[in-house]
Amino acid sequence: MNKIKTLDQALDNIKDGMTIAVGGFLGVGTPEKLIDAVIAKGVKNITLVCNDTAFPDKGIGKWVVNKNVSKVIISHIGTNPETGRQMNAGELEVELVPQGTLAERVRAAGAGLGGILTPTGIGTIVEQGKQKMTIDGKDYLLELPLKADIALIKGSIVDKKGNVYYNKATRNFNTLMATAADLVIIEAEKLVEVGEIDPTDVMTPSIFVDIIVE
Amino acid sequence: MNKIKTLDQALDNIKDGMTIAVGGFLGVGTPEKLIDAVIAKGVKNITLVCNDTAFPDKGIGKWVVNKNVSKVIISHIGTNPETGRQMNAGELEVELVPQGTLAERVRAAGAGLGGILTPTGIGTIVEQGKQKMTIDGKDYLLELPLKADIALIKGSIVDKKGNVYYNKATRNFNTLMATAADLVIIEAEKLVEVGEIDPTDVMTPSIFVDIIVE
Amino acid sequence: MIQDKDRKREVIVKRVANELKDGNLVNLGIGLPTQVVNYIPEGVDVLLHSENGFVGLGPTPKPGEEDKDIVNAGSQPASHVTGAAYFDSAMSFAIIRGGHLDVTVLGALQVDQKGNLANWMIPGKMVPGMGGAMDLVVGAKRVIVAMEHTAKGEAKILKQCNLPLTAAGEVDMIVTDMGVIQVTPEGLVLTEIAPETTVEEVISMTEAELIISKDLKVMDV
Amino acid sequence: MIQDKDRKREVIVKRVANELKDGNLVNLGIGLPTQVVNYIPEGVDVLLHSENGFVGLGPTPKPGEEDKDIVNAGSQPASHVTGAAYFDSAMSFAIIRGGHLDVTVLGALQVDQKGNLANWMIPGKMVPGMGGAMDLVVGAKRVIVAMEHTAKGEAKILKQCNLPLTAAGEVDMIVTDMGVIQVTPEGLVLTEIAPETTVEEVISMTEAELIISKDLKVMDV
Repeated sequence: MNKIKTLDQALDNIKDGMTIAVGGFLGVGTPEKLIDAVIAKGVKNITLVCNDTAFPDKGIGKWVVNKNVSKVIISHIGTNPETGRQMNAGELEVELVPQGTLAERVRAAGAGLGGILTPTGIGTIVEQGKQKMTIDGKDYLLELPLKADIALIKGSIVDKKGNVYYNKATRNFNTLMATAADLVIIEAEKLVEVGEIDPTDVMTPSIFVDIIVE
Repeated sequence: MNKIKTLDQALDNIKDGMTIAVGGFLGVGTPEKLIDAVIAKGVKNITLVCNDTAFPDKGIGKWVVNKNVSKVIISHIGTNPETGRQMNAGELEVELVPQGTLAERVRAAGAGLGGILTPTGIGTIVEQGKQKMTIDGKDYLLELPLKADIALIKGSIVDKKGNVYYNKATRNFNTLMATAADLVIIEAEKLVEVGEIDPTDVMTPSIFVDIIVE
Repeated sequence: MIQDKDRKREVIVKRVANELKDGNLVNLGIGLPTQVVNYIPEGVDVLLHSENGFVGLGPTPKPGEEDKDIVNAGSQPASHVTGAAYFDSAMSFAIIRGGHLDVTVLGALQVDQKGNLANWMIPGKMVPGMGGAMDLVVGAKRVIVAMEHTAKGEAKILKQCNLPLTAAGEVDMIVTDMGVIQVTPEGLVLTEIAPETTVEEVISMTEAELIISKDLKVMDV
Repeated sequence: MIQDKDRKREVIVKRVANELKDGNLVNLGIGLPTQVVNYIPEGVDVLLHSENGFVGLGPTPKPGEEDKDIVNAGSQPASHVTGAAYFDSAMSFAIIRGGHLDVTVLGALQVDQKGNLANWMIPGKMVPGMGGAMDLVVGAKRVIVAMEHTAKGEAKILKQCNLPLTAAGEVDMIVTDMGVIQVTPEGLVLTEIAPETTVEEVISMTEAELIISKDLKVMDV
C-alpha cells in the first residue's frame, strides 16, 4: 500500500459540496499546499470544519477569499474580515462553536461517541436548539459528533506509512481531524522512512492516514 | 514548589476510604512502590478505579490480596483469582465497566464533561440503571464521569517539575488517571532535570502532577 | 468431523487468517484468535491492534529478549513491528469504538441466530469481566467469532444465547472446526464445511437453525 | 480619576498581576490581559496556558529568533519556557473545562451584577466568534475581567448585560483603571479604588449598583 501521492492524485478525491475538516490554528499547522491546490482546482460549496478562518492571505482564510466555501463550522472568524463580510452579506453560512466544544465534537465523531455533555455555552445563545441535561445538579448541553468527508492535515514529520509527529504548537486540531474523516490527506513537512519516528513518539498513528503528499 | 517527596511524605495523603485511581494494564505501567507502600501503611476501604486487578503478586492485585480494597471499578478481574473469590464471598464489591467506557468516564471527569454517549453495552446488562438515548437512529448509553481523590501513576521519565514521558505500552491509563484526581502522585522510573524532556514529547503536562516519588 | 484437537484449532485459525485483507487493522482476542497471526497469507500486510495501547503488535520475543514495557493485551511479552505506534487507553478505544478497526476476532461461550454474542461471564461461576470485548464487538467493522463448534459436546451456536451478552446482533461470521457460518438477516447460513465433515454432523452439533448455502464449499485449510 | 491611557492600562495589569499566586496555571486573554505577564511579582512562579496547545508560554522572541511552530493564541510569535509541554486541542480544553486552570484573565464588552460576561459579539456589528472564551470562563477556577472601566465614556459594568453572553454568572472579580470589584452573592462590592479616584467617580461611571466595602483600600499599583 503506497500512500504517497502527487498533489493532483490527492486532489482527485476532493469534490464540490464536501465537508472538509482542516487542521491548524490561525494558520499554524495548516497544510498550505493542499489549501492552495483546492483553490487551483476551483472546488466549490465546501462545508469547512476548522478552528478559525485564519487570515485572508494565510491558511484556510484563502478559501473564504476565493469563495470555495459555502459554510464554516468554526470557533473564531475575527482575524479574517472577509469571513465577517461574506456572513453579513448572506454569502456565507457561519456556525460558531466554542473551541473546546468543537474539539470534543470532532473527537466524539472519531471515537464513536454519540455525543458529549459540556457546561460550555449554558446560559448563552449556544444553547439554542440543543438538549439540556442536568447531571449532579449541574446543567450541561448535549453536543453531537461532527464528522467530515475529508480531513486535510499537516505533519511536521511523517513516515511513509503515515505515522505523524507534530512539532510544538502545530499539533492543535490536526490529531482530532485525522480521526473524524472518511479520507485523510496529510501534507508532510518532512517525509521520512518507516521506523524513523520512535513508535512511542507517534502522535497520529498511520491507521488514520490514507494519502501523503509532500 | 518542590514536588519531590519521600514515599512516607507521599503516603501521608492517602487515607482510609478514599477513591484511588491507579494507572497500569495488567501490572505494566503500574507504580509498584506506591502500591507496596499503601499495603505497608495498611490503608483500608479503598475504592479502586483501575483497568484490572492484575495478578495476586503483581501490580494492583496485591491490594486485593492484602484487603486494602472494599470496592473495585474495573474492566477485568480474570487474571486475579482472589478478586473473584472475594466477590463471590461478598467481601469485595465489583463494578465491571467496559474498558473503553472506563477510559471515557475517567477522561470525562478530567475534561469537565458531564458525561458521554457510548454504544458499548447496549443490549447487555451494562445498560442497567443507565439512561439510554437515541441519536440519529442509533442507541447509546449515557455514561457519567468517574473521579478519584488520588491518582497513583507511573512514568518512565519524569522531570522535576512533573512532566511525564511514558515508554511504549506503559502509557495506558496513566495519562487519563492523572487528569481525574484531586491529588496525583507519580512514581518516576527515571527522574531527570526540568528541560530534559522535549516539550513536544511530554505526554502528561506537569500541571497534573502534585507529588513525585522515585 | 475432525477429531484431533490440534488439527481443529489449525482449521479455525487458518480459515480466519484467510479472511484478512491487505491493509487491514485487526484485533485478535486472547487465546485461540491470537494464533491467527501465524497463518496470514504472504503478501497480506495486516496491522495488529493491542487494546493496552498500540498498533503494530509484533511476534513474541525470544527468551531473554523481552522488553518489560511491551506486552500484549494478555500481558504476555510482545514486540512491535517497524512503523508501530503507541498511545493511551482513550485513543486505543477511540480506534475501536470509532470504527477504525477492520476486523476483530474473538472467542465465544455462545453465539446465536441473531448474531448475539456471549463471551464474558457465566453467572456465579466465571466472571472475568468484559475487558475490551464489548467495545471491540460494537466498534469493529467486522466481528469474527473463532471457536470450537461445541464445548464438551454441547452446542455453542444457539437459537438464543442464555448467558449475559457481550453485544447484541454484532457478530458477522462464525468460524469453527466444522465450518464457516455467515450471520445474515435471514439467519445463520453455512457457507463452508470443514474437511472430513458432513452437513448432517454440523446440523446435529448446532442448536440454531442453519440455512445450508447452495454454494456450500469445503474450507480451504 | 486617572486620565492617561498608558497609566490606566498599567494600573489594570499591575493589579491583576498581584492576584496571581505561586504555582498558578493562568490563561491571559488577547490584548490587555497579555501584558499582565510583565508585572508578575518576583518569586511568584506562574505557568501560562495557551489555548492553541501548550502550557509554559514564554516571552515574545526577539526579531529574527521567531520559531514558526510557536505562536500564542493570537498567532503572534511566541516562545516556551523550560519545562513547557505541548499537546493537542482536546487536551488544551480538557485542561480549561476540567477545572485545571487556576485563573483566566479576559477583557469584556460588558459585565453585570450577576457576574454575567459579554465579550464575544456585538450583533450585526462585530462577530469574531467566541474562540476559547466560553470554555475559559466556564472552566477556570477564577475568572478575572481586566478592562477599562468605561468605553467611550459609556458604562460597561451594568445591572444586566444586553449583549449576547459569553457565560452566565462566572465572573469572580473585575479589575479596571478605577478600582477592584468583587462579584458576590450580595452583588458587586467595590473593595479597592484606584489612585487619584473618588468613590463618587466610580459610582457615576458604573451602571450597576455598587456596594462599597467598609475596608475599601487604595489599589497597590
